[in-house]
Amino acid sequence: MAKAKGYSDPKMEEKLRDRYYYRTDSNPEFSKRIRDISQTVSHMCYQCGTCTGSCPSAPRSSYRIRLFMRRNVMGLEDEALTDPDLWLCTTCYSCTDRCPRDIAPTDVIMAMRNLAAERDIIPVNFLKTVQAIYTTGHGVPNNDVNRAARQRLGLEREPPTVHKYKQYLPGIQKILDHYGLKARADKIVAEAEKHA
Amino acid sequence: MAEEFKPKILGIVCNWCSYAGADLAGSARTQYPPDIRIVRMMCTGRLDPLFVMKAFVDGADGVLVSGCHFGDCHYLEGNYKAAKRMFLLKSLLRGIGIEDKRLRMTFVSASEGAKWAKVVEDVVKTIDELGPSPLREMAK
Amino acid sequence: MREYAFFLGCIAPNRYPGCESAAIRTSRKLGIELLPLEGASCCPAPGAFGSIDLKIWYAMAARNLVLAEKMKKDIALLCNGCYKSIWDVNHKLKHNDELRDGVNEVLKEIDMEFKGTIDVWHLIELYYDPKIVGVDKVRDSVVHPLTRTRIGVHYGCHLVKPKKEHHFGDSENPMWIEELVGALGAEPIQYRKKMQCCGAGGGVRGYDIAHSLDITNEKMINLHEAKADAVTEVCPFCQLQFDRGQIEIKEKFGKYWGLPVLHYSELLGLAQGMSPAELGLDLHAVDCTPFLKKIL
Amino acid sequence: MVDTTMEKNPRIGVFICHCGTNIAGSVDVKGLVEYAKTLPNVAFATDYQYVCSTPGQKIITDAISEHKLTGTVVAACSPRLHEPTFRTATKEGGLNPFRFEMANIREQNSWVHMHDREAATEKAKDAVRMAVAKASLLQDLEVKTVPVEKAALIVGAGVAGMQAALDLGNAGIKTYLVEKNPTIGGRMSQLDKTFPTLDCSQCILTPKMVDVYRNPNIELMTYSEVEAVEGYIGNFDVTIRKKARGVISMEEAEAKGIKGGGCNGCGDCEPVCPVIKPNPFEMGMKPRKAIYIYHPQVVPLLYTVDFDSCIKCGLCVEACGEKKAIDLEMMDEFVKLKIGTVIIATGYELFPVEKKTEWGYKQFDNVVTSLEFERLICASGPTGGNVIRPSDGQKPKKIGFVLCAGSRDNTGVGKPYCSRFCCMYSLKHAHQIIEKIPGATPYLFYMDIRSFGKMYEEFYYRIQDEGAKFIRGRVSNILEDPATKNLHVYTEDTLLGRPVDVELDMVVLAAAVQPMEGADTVRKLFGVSCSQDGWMLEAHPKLNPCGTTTAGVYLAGVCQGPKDIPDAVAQAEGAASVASIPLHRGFVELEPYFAQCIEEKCAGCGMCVNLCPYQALSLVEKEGRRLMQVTEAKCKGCGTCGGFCPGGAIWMQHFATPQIVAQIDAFLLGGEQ
Repeated sequence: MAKAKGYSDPKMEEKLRDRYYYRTDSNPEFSKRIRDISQTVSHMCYQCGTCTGSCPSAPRSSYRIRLFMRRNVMGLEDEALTDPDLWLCTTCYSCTDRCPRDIAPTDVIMAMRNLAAERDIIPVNFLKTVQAIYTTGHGVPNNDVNRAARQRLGLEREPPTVHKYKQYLPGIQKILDHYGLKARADKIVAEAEKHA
Repeated sequence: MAEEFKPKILGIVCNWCSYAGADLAGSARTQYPPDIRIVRMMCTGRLDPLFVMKAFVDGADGVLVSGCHFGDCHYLEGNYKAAKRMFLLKSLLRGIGIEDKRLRMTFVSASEGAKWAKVVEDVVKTIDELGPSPLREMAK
Repeated sequence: MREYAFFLGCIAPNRYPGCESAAIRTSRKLGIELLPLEGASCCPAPGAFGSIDLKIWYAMAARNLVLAEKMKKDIALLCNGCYKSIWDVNHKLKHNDELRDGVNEVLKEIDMEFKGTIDVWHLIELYYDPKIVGVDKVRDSVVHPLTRTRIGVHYGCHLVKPKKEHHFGDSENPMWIEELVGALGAEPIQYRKKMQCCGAGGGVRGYDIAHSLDITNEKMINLHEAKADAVTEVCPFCQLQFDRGQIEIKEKFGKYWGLPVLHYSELLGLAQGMSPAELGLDLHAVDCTPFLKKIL
Repeated sequence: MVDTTMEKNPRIGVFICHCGTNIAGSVDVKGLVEYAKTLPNVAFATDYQYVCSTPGQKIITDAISEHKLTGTVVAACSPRLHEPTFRTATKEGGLNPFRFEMANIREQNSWVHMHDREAATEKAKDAVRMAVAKASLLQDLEVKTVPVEKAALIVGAGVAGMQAALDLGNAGIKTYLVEKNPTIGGRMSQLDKTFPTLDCSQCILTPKMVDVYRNPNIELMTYSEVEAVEGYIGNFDVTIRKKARGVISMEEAEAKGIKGGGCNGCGDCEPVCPVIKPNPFEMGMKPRKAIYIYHPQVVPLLYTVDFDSCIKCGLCVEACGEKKAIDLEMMDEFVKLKIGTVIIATGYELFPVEKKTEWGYKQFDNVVTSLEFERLICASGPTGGNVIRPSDGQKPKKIGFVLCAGSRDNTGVGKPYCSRFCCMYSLKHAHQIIEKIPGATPYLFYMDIRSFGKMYEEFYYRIQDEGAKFIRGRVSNILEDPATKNLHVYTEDTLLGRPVDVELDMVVLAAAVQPMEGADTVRKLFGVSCSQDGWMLEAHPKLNPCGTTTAGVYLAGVCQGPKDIPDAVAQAEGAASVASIPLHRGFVELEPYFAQCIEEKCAGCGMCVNLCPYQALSLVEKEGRRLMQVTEAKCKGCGTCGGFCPGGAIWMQHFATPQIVAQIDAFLLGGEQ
């Protein structure tokens, strides 16, 4: 994975990239951290492919959950965390239900996403949900059309959640701030929008 | 129109190796041409030259003798004895105007089912190429 | 009357308010009083928050749980996504001291503490449970049977899967929601890949909408093949994906299925005699009229 | 006096088997029955679904009396399968069992011409016609019974041979256990731990070795080899070569009148010996002297002089002193044994994996075989159980295990078969290095993990859990870094779909196994066949896995094919059980296919006498002329004499010339013309 070869054409550089698996690529700690976060025996995968066979995303993309399980076992951290396919898991848990080794591959994917997020690799849509919750307490907040509809149905315009009881919002924000999530989200989203 | 040539081939095989090998070809469902009929003996050492000559006189187009590999004979050395007789028989056949390729000896062990099928295929091919035995033609 | 703290989540109150009102009114007829859980937030979305940092997910969900603990009421909810967050986090925190201590450390900053004193239920399981409601009682509440309708059931993933952690039994071909649909007088039908995901979860809807809709489209093909008049689910997020998704499928792939999508509370509301207007069915993206014509 | 008379008016019954659809699927059975009815001498013909079934056999027995049959023909499977069954049925019907002939229309017909019904039916008709022709000429024959010598011989004293010997010895049978090495124990004694239980191999084996040594019915013959075999089941005459050991035991010394003498294993001789050789027990990784024992637990505890390297300096004799145990002039001795049944348990050795040059064994210091690794990790081994790199004595941290090293290889260099236990011992090796070297990582390069035995898959799970790395890909080659002597292992991680270059400290090749050197000689001495892959051939892979085609000779352990210890021991117990049957019965029945002399035709030329491989024929003086005479007990019925006799004076019972000629004539002359 390493070893840039110095071609000026990035397509050529990618095509002729050294694909050997070197010790330098792999991080044995990666697998351990995955195990800690996912709370599943992620290292026990024997690569049967049941997961990929169960996966609703696999037949319509290059996403192979088995491959991520393999990268986990071999400690191929960079490869796993920078692969855009990582975000195609719908977390349907079909693989988890059928895994013969009793591993929860879905939770392994979630753990990998957590580790990717540590490196600020997070798709923007995830962060926009964070921002919405920070400002309103809801990932999908109320709007005027809906307020009108609610009224029509005999409900209060604002649901009896943090929407109505706004005194709870600071508490929510405090939790998110505890992790510095809002600041990170703002930063990453701003950067992405700058590039777009 | 000439009738299609269906060769008549006699196989003389020993009980311990080639017959068992032929059985194994069956168990493995290895398909081969159906033009051979088998006479089983305990050992190819039993091969009396008379049997081969009788077969050709009766109109056989070919004779296959098949036994154990050298050194693996169930009776130590019967197959050597049979092999020796093959030289005699082949020269006799040539003497009376029969191509000596019509007589063949092979060594097929009990574990060589696939080889047995190959041997039969090969023998049938040889006889097919040679056509009917001259003796059979004469008898007509 | 059994009383529960009603956890609304986001999509039901803010996109399909008919679900919310239907749930409250139909449950009442079945002996369940749903009380407002004041100050509840987003569960938070398991795909989005779980992916970013599970610790934040635990803490945010725990805050909602503590609100109910303070009410001394079990939580009832009507969304599989909420179920995943609220049920799972409640379960995990109850059984993992280390996790709980970590969460409580954060909650302390807002003067809260997770104690683990309540349970979390999906409304549909309360309906099915003979000790609470039961299929017979549901059937008895029907005044307007939904006869002559063929309804496909979409269980959704986070309710039954992973089966080992949850308590709904087999996740390959469960039939219990079909029983509840049958109790309404409708014909529950079987279709290919019934248990396949709606396509929205895990943040995929936001990350790659075409990919997500392609999964939805497969569901639509299969439901169409089985000649479904409508599909019912127990998750407003699945409902959003199926309902608005069909409009998006039309825009992106050019195929319009027009299959009505109804939350089970809405179906139950219809069967108990609520009008389509009372259920806000006009708020659905896909026109429910063809289905309603069949039953009215 | 030989009886050559044959039935004048034969009445043959023909029974054609459907064998479900096995035969009927490819042969027109009904048509075949109708055809059989038209054949000369056929008095009755019928068909049945399964003739070998009880009702099927009853059809035969009933038909014999009802139709006054003189012979029976069953057209069904191979006679090698059901000939005994139908002979019994024929006998129960009141006929001599040898008046039965079988036509093979399954293995050699319906199964090999599955899609040519017409040709298969034609072939079946010919086969039935030939069988009827022979059956018409069959005679009554009497089975011969011969007594059995109540003694067993076991060749090879590895764990299989030892187990078989113990079973037979404990059953009260005199058992000779012959071992070519100076000690018993075999391969298992070289192993450190056994999978999946991780029992110490020596610890569980040594008590067995002692039991063998102490068993009063077992006569241990170490440092000995089978030299010659004559005779047949129940009556083998076996010659054993007792190789000159150069050392006498205490018993032998006492017999010689040397009081308190003989080797007591004190080892005083060893340090004084000036000759140093590699110890084969330690795979050459530890030295031994010209006078040596393999290891401290040898049974019997007797030193051995390696006369190939001994310089006869006499220092050891001096050191031995009054015990007078060492005799540097000793010669090989030959012992003749009378044996009833034989078990062969010659075991295996590793395939010379250096032939697969791409893996660099014997080129690179740090590439070792699995057996070398066993010794390296064994506490009693050359390093005292410290795994070290051969190149520099350092502890390896990353060790590669190359599975299928020479197995599943169709190049002709390696072996086409699966060696069956390499997966499991490699898993065990992986476990051992994790356990013994803190921080070490084993890398297993595999194609499939075949963990088929009881608790094996669980063991695989455990090793994976312990942190072994599994890379699914066959190692393409291994290169050495000349500076560090580290090894670069190349393969494809087929699961990632990318090439792999892993730098390792040491590589262990799980080499394929092959039959033990010299096993072929033993095999041929006893007339046992071998399978395509060189392992000894069992009589039937499923139903007679311990027997061979030579009556009275049985197989145990890896000599028959790769097996792990439980399978080898199980087969040894099976072999001991079948080998004991004739010994307990006390007699065996011989098929009466003997040669007989037709005296009026015999010219007394004596050419047949030398042809017989069993010395069963001799010339005798009778009524003033020389005649050949057959010793029936020695004749095995091969017919080599009968095939040669220029005067046609030899009558091969059941394969007599008129019977065979009738078959040939029936085939070629009795057809549709």
